[in-house]
Amino acid sequence: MTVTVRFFASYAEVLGCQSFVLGLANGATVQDVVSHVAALPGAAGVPPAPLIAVNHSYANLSHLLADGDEVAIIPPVAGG
Amino acid sequence: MTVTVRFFASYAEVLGCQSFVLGLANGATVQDVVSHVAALPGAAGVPPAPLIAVNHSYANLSHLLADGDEVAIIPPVAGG
Amino acid sequence: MIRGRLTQSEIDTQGLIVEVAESGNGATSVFIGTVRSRNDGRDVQSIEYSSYEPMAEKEILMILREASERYGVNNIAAEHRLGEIQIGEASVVIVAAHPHRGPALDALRYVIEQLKKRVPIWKLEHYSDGDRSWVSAAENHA
Amino acid sequence: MIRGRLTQSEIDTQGLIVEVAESGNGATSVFIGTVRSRNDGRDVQSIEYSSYEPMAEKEILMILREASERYGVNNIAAEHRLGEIQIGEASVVIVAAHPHRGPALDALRYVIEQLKKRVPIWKLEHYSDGDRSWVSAAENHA
Repeated sequence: MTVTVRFFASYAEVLGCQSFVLGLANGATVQDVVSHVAALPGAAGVPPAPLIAVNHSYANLSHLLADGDEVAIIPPVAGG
Repeated sequence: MTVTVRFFASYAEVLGCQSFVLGLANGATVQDVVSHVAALPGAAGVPPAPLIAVNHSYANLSHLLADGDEVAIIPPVAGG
Repeated sequence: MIRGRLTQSEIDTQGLIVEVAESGNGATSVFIGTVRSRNDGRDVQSIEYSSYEPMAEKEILMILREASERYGVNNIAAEHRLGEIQIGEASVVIVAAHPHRGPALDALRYVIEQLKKRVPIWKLEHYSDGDRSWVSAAENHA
Repeated sequence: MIRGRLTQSEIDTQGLIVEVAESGNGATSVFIGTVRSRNDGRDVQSIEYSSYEPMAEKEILMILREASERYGVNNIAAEHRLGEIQIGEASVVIVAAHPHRGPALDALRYVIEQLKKRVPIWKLEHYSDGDRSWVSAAENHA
């Protein structure tokens, strides 16, 4: 299966990337995406356990992923 | 000495009066004004210990009056 | 900018917001009290506001100064309308601005709570059935 | 009337107040967040707001619904602006109306607190010296 991984704001800047499609084995969790991201160039600017959203809702590292999911790595929010 | 006594809103309505000048002995207090008011026709509509202001500031019953003071009998406030 | 006043005409909320504006502020809070169509189960047509004016102005200003000191809010204003006010129209508008939201919101609440407790203003409610009555403090929970 | 949205243009505060108006309401509370000229001791020129838009809209609406349920406030709206915003301009406006002041003020505070914690929106501050930096949550205390 594949999921779309999205980056925003400072994370998009340090990684030099806003989005990519990642192939994963069935049964993969958010943790697998986070581990993949941690190995990317520039990943020093992303904390080891960042905020995550799956399909526009906040999710835990243990959240089970499905084919086609959108996984967003969310920098500390600063709205208002 | 004399003081001006003022009534507002429901008190002015039940007493049929907005203002009158009251002669008092030296050493008179707010209590003396309140006692005078309690004897007026319609005074049943005014509580025995109403809110009082002297010269635009809230004052106690024991407040000592001076010649020319303005003593206001204040109904329960309802601004906003 | 601390400013309190009574007025006989419509209150200009946007004008008050502009008055307290300052480039160092990040938060502006506003409270608008309006005449509502029902009170204690009765249909209200309008409310006539009266006041002991010199004392009311003095007391409003005192409350604004207290809020300013308590919360460090230097930009604060309140305007209370008097006379007959129709349903949906504003009887009171309070505006507080500060660099941060906490003090702006705290000052706003302080002013409306104190205003309702201390400022000599009275309401005569006119009902749809032609009746009228003075609103006592206990019922004044708008 | 519960309404939340993101916008690229100036926020119309007066328009939002009118939108939540209802004759049964006696209290309307408003919060306006503005871009301020200084942050953490630096001169700010403007702030660029960006967002994960579909999630931000969903989250704002969720917060408004929570506030509505918690405080029984049926008339509540929030609008957050994105893009480059100049000093003194509003980045966010929240409006809550209710028959009484307590729920209107409580709902207002709930929405701004939650919005700052949960809604995926980010600020890139541009400083007068030409520098720029992402504002992290800890510094975001406007």
